[in-house]
Amino acid sequence: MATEDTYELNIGPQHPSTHGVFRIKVAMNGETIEDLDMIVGYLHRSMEKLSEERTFTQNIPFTDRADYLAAMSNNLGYCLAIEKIADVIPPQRATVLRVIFAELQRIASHAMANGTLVSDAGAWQTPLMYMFREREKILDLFEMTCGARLTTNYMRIGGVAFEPPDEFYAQLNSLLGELPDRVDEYMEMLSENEIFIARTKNVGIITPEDAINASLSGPALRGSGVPWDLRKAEPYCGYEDYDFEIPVGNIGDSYDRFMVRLFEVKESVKIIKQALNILPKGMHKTQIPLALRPEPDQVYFRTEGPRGELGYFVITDGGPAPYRMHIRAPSFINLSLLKKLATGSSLPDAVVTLGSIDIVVGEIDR
Amino acid sequence: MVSLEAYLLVASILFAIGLFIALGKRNLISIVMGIEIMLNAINLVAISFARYGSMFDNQIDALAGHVLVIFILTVAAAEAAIALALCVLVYRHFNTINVSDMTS
Amino acid sequence: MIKKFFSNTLFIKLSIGFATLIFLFAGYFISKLLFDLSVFSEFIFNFFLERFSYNLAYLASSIIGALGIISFVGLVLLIGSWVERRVIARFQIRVGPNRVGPFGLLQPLADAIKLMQKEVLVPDIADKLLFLIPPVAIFLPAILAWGPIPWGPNMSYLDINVGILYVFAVSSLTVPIIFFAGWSSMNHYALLGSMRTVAMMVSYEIPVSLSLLSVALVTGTLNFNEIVMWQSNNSIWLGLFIPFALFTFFFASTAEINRTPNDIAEAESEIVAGYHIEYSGMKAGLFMAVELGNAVLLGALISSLFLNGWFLFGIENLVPPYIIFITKTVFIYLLLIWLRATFPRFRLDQLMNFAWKTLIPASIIHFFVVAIEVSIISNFSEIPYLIVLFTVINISLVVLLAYLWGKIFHVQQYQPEKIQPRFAASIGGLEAMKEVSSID
Amino acid sequence: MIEVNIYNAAFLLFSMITLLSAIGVAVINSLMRSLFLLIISFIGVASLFVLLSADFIAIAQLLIYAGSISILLLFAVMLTPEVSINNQNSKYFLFAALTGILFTYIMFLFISIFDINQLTGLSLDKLNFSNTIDKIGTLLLGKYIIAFELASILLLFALIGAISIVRSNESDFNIVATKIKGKK
Repeated sequence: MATEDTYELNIGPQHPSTHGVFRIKVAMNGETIEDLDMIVGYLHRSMEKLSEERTFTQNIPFTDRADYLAAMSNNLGYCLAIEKIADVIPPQRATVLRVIFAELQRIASHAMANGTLVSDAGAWQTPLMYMFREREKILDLFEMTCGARLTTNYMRIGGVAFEPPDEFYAQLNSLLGELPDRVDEYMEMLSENEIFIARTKNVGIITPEDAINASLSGPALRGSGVPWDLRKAEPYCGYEDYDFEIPVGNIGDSYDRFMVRLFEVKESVKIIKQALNILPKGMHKTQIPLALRPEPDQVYFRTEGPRGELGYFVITDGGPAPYRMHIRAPSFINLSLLKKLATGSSLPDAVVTLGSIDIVVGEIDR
Repeated sequence: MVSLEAYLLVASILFAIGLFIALGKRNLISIVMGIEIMLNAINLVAISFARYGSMFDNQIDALAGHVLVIFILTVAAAEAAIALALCVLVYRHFNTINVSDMTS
Repeated sequence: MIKKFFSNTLFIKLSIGFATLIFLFAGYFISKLLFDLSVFSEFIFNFFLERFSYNLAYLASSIIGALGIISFVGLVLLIGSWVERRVIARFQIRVGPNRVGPFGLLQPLADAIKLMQKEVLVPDIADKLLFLIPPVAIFLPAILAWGPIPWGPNMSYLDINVGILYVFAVSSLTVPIIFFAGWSSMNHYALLGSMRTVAMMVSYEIPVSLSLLSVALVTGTLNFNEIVMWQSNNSIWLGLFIPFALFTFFFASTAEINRTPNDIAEAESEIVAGYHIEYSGMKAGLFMAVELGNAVLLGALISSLFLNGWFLFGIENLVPPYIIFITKTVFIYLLLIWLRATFPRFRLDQLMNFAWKTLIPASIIHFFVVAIEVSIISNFSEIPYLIVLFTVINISLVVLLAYLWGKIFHVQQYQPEKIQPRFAASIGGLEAMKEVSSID
Repeated sequence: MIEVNIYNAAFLLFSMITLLSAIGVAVINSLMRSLFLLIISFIGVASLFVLLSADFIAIAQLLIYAGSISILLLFAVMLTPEVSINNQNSKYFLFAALTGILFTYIMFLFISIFDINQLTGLSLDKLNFSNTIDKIGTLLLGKYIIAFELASILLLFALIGAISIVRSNESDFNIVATKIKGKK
């Protein structure tokens, strides 16, 4: 890879801005990246193979560990896939609760993504800490409900595991009241900051054609100006009943991806408010057989996770465990464009681009 | 008070070392370094004569040696820039800056 | 009963009041006693001169003065890192170090002990000699540059006529040291960091020198004491008279000492730690200590060159002047911490462009403007308040130019409403996706 | 016999630093290490200038030699990688050493026959000036103004020349090279 004019540099597996154990082998000419190889697999835990040995319910904790920053969304995607293949219909209350938790998780995940992006651009962790403030409150809500902050394991096939306690709603309402102000605060702090604009504007531009050809999804796709959101395109969990907008970027640079995430937080707040209004009374879970044995079939179910299209492809053979399960990890697919984006750019720009694509290594390696 | 002799001694030894480096090294950059050391020795001589000279009537003339050193510094900076640019150019062409390799 | 009294809030208030009174009285007497520290060094000098030779007296007084400066710098390094971490923690809605000692004050000490216990790793392919020298050698310029700083009247260690040039020359010695640190590590990150440092420092030395040149031009001297005296004689702060020089010096110096927003030499998110990536234990700690010391040194330089040193509207007659000087220094240091806690980092090419295409031409033009003003002032010295007039003109010019610069170059280009995301509904919903052509 | 005082001790120390590090530059085989020693030698010479009460020149030496020319050398070394790291002697080094020793010997002879009594430096003490900067400035912009202007032009040309030499592409170089060969 390295030629006579270049030298080799290993970004990672231990590097502050690869967000985990992810390695990029770069051929550099001075400060310019000439060529790069992405090497994944340092966090591989072979979830997809392991899940063939466990029952459908036992597989839910694995999905927590795939995208460990968006455990709720991953739970949701998996449970919806299994419910579709096993013809389980969750009660209405469970569906609305799922929407609330998935959107809360989206806010938490976007806060983390934007905070680390600003840290990658060189801010000394102050915006990260600010964004952690909201994330902490959301994680508190998770802990109150299901006892865990990060690996929630909350969704079940046919509903959710627990009913949220009474004080949950009060705290959630106060959080929803202050979140739009917080988002405005970040916009004030960063979106008009000269240095931040200089670092992210026109850096790592993804054209809409490239984005679609590389099968990008999530904020990385919408930052390029392509209005594609599975919550609108293929609604699940009754998303068609909620009134919300899809923010899309202008030219597809890192700044646009950052701003799309900030705007999506506001939209998620709107969704949660509506969901709280229509939250019906009733059961939070249906009774399903202890060992669920769906008919031999295959299903691909996709949901809109915080990082994009999160798909679960499950094949069953009539047994209590999936015959084969595959996770379409949005980070992994979004990452595939990094080589094109970073080649020819400088090292700091590549770092910002990587941060704006927002990868989670647990999901890439599974 | 050290006498002028001591300074001249130090300067001449320094000059000799610079001469040895400039003549006896293979590397072009080393040769430039040797020349810089020689210029340093000359500066030392000029300044020590300016300090110990007794033929001056007024203050201005006593500092003529300092002015000489300033000009030497200027020339040294210019010379270093040009010489090192030439080194880089020679390296690009011959892929070496070894003097004895270039003659063959 | 007694126990109840001691837990009474009234008792606590009373004792706090007494303590404050005692503290004020003690502070008054101590400040009277320690008003001019140069008395002590003179006493030592005379003591040795009477009993021993001149040489010994000279040596003793110079060593004592150097020890004074070194102990101050050591104190700064000990408290400074605590201050920095604590203040940045406040910015980041955290508490900061609060476990070791009262308010966590002993945290730097604990850190130092921890760093000393750590193993010093030397890479196998490193140039061992050059690898081991820089962490120690980098202290030399950092300490030496404190020499001509005027702490108060009669209180500068090196009262030399080339003070500004001396500080400038000595601080330029850090460049090769940092380069050798990076090169000898035989690590690509370290090499990148050291080459970045060298390129940055060489570029930003020019604006620094030009701003210092305009200071020398206005005051007509290179001596720190005389610069401070000039400001108090003309009752104007140089930072107000030539605000652009202050800005240039401040910005370029942050680039020279690797502080945010210009800390690209050790950008931790890009090249991890830059030139000191391979250093471990106390050797890395030394590099960080020098960085902190340099930040405080920058504060001292700015407060003596631009903020009138130890003078503060007559307060210098009441409290010891060096206290005022240190207060100003700490103020600048806090400003640096504020910058560090707030801003992201520039990119290397952006900084280089700014230095060569904006800062250096602007500094040269500014230098000419200052030269014209100074010649006018010296030729019409009978007119009063000419300096004040030019101060007003200079400040308004700088503000106007900054406003115009922002107006022309950036705000137009990046108007917030133009670069904000749109909503999908406004561009036709999901149907708009079909307009994206040429899908293979 | 030389008197023991601060001045003499400082002279001994600084001249030892200068000479030993210069010898190190000549002896050590690693170019980077010899560059490091060269910087120390420059600093030693600057310290000797301080002893000779030339404060401005000492600072200028520090700025230009230790701060700038060393950086230029560093850049040159970094732009000519790998092959340039060694600092070995050429086959002429015996000849060079002989030349150096001969030169030193001749200088010894000169110094020994020099009538040193005229040059005591005491008369300069009588001139009694504390500040060399303004005097040097007066000289540079008065008596030596033409030389000063010429020096500035020389610097400018050197700057432009260095840039144009390094930036020139291979074909330009070939022209220059053929001209040089033709002269041979």
